[in-house]
Amino acid sequence: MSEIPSYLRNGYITPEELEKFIPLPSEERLRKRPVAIPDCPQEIPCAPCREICPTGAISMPTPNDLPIVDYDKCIGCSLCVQICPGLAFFMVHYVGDRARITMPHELLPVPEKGEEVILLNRVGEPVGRGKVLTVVPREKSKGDTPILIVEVPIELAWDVRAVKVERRE
Amino acid sequence: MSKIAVIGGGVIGGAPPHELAKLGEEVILFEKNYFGSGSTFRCATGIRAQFTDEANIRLMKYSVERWEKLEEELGFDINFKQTGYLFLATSEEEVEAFKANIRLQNRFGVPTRLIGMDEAREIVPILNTEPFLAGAWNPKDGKANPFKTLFAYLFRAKELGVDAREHTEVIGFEQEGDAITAVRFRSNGKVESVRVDAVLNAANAWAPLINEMAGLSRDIIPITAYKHQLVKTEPLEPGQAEPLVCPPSWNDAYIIQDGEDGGIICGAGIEHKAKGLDDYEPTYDFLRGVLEYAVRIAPPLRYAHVVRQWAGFYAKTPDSNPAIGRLLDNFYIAAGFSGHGFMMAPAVGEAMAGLISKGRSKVPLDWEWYDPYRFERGELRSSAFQIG
Amino acid sequence: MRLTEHPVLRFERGREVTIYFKGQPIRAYEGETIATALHAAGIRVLNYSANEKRPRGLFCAIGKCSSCLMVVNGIPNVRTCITLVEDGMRIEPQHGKARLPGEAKPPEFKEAKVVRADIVIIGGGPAGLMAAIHAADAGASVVLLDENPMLGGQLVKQTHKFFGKREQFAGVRGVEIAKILEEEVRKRENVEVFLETSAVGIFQEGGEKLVLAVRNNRELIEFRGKAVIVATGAMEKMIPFENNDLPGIYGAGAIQTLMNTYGVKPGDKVLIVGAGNVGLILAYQLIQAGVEVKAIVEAMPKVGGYFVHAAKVRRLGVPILTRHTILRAEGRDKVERAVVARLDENWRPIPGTEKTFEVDVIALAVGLRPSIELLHQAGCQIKYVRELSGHVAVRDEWMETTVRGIFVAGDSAGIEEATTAMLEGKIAGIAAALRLGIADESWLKEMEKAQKDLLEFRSGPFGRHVLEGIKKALIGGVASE
Amino acid sequence: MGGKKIVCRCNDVTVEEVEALIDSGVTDIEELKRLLRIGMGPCQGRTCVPIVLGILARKTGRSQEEIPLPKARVPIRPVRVEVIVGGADE
Repeated sequence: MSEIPSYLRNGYITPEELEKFIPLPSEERLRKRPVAIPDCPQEIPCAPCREICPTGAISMPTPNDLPIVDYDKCIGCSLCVQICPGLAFFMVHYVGDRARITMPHELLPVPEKGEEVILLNRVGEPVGRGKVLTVVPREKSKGDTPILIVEVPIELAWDVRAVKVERRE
Repeated sequence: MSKIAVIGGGVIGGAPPHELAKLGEEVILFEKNYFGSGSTFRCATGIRAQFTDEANIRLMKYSVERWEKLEEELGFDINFKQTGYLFLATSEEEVEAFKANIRLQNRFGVPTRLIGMDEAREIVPILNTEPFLAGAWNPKDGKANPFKTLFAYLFRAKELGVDAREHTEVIGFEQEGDAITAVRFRSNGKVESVRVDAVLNAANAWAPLINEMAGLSRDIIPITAYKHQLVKTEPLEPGQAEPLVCPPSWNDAYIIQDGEDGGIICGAGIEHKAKGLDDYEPTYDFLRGVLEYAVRIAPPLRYAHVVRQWAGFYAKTPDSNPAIGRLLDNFYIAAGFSGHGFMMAPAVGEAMAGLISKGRSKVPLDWEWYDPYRFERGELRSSAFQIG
Repeated sequence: MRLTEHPVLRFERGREVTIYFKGQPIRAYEGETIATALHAAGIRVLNYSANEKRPRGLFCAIGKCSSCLMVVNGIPNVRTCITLVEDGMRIEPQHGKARLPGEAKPPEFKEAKVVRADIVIIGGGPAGLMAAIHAADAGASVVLLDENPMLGGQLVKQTHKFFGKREQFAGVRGVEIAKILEEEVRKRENVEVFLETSAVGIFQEGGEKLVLAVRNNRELIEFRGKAVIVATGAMEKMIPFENNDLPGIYGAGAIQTLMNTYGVKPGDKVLIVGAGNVGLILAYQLIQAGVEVKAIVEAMPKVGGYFVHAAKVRRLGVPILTRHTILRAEGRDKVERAVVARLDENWRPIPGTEKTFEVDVIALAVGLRPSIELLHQAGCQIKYVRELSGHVAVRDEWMETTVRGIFVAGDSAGIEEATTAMLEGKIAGIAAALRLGIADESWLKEMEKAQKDLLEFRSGPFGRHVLEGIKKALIGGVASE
Repeated sequence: MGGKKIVCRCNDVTVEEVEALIDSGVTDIEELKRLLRIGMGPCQGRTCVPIVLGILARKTGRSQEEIPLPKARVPIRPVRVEVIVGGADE
């Protein structure tokens, strides 16, 4: 049973484990401009990210191969985040002591630009608060999925993968 | 003690081993498929003494008496219920015919009587009284669960040491002169043989194949498999159509509520000659045809749901009476029951055991009437009434 | 309990009507089923079982399990999960086996309506729709029947986007794919669609295949064609555990139907059994509908579905307890609690590891199996193939079964994905038209392309497992172990 | 209500009843079906038959491939009698 990778035992993947499958960008690259990172360690038959990428940055010889992003070619357009059926693409961008995380958000309510939201880590624990910088609503998304850019403390850049929107009625 | 092979694991083959074991015989029972897979598990569950000739009336009167005690004797719930048979007349001529049958049945102690439609409606609350003039009603007729009956016999037989084998096909005999000395059989692809002192062919529709193995002509007892079908509804509350209800002039159509789950079983004489001994394919004409009759017998049935349709064989002889008796020195037959095997099994099982073990039986079975060689002699009996 | 807003779906309800449950008025909407309306009103116990009089509620929601039988307007044994509401309907719970009404007029015998076409396609899900489109384009006249009031099969309940390649609708939500395919089918004049029409049997009559069907639970129709494509999808598996028949325990598909088709919340707090794709997707859909998912338990030591589906619900706070099973449901007339426990290496619950979840819904997502009843009844050779999740019809590369003229496609040929169902449907549709001599040879290429696409889709670890199964299911294929 | 593990909802058959009958020597699926009436209720075996096949395989050490599936019968879903007769829409 020991050959079962821990991401399949747990249902989430740590950045350290992810890096065994998919090389992660350098800090320098992360500071340059937003960069797409697939949390996609498993060979499944799926190719829309490669097909939609305008710069051909994603290599994937067959749909069952893992998406490997050429971080130099990636222009940070977020189309892969919008289209990914597994909601497994994110973008990370370091800006000063903050990080901007681009993530899909298919729940209600959709936060508004400028709204403060609760930041959730990979297992749904609240780890802090952050600000929504950008909202691409469903109708503008190329993949029918609303996406958010959320500003988070830089040390949480690799933890935060969802947000919870609070609304008082 | 002799060793007796019984071929055919339906109820006609399933009853004799128990009876033979009681007489101290050693028995080996062969079924090529699973027990009951031929005709027994496909039958409509009915048991009646309302026949139209002396031989069948007397045999069935005795059989019903055995049925009454069978549950206790076998120590197994077989769900035998005396819920009666109700035949319905649609014309004055039929009423007269019913009266004649009733007189004959009464003469041998079968308590059938003619009833009016009001009483009929009390017995069958969903009955359509309009098309019918009168009913022939025998409250002593009934029904039982075919699966449980066969298993009750087999469980008891096994306790008495019977070697009952399913998925075991008889493929031939070894003979000295006419006498069968051994049975060859195949199981899991392996061929074996067993020495025996006597053989009973209880294979019903398949009986001609067994006769042939014994060196007889297949046609010595001309048995033809007719596909008889049934349609059954979902389970319903008991008490709505407990007796077998049949207007014979409507193509022998009938309904009967299953004594176990309460589903209503619908049958009719819409028959097709089977294309082969594996042709159990239900047909579309039957599905619609039988229900057309059923809703006229019991209109509220229109609101019940059909859950299945299936087919089994009436292994019919030219006169629709079975062939029961000795064919060769130590080769016996009880087959060709033409749809009546289940109800006759307790009597026939006991009679065959007596015949094979002792050469006689106290069962009032008219050996002459059921003589297997009658077809060869061109002597046909009056056709037995074929329902349920 | 009715949903008014949803991040993906829009609910359009019909005219408001009133139905009566035990004499009490209940609000309902035309176009929804009786069981849905009762559920929205908080009614969970629909009947008391045939023998033991155990309370039973909605379970499968697709008219298959018999758990929702009720007395409607005096008529017993009505499957309320597939019977639509009508204004003024009187509904009573059924207590055990039913009594028929005492009086009735015998119905008149009528000839059935006859509909003829080259190809009869049974099932309007992804496989059936693609089969219809391609058989029609290849020149065949087609009838397509489906038991639901809408086309699309399970696609209409799927809020998630599909995998595969974009030409195979990857990145498009199931519910949208259904619309696209339906539009394609409706465009074609040589496809006639019959909804709310259940095929109940296939008979061979001379050279013709007779598909006997019932429309609207009222009308008998004889569909007569030269070929039949069976694309009847799948049905959910059940597992035995204590009180597994308690109202509030549903098949995952039933919850999807309630929630995504009719916009009714199944409950407030849910435990999901099974972390395959269905369980994972269901968890996400429940969260989308504003329902709390307490946990997902999975007997295997790992997530069985796609990792990305698991990650989606994990980051929203849903625990996935692998190597756990459900021991029992508790509650008087409906689920109030679920007790789970950890399993040891031999799949036995470890004493002392029990955990209790306060939930009002237990969702069973323990796997699907192919719906093969029609194929089996029609005489097609059936074989158990573990990799395809159950019994399937033996067939050739063209998806033709051992009964000439009967084809199979989609989940009814083996549990896989909507994407592969669509490709198989395309193959079966073209193959049937080719076999009947209707399609010209150019279609052979089109079919071969679909076969190639299938092979590519199946080249990963998930697909390789399926391919092993298909080898066993092929006519003359490898023997099972 | 007791903690029953229901195999067949139509006839309230439990896991224990199936196992007991198998233990008594009945190991043919067709016989189990008839003696327990599994697969014979209004759901026509959709729910129970796969479970029983699983129990049978486990208890007898046979693989599921070796156990024949009981035949599916017309109609494969319950149909009201009046519909078959043709007069349901009166």
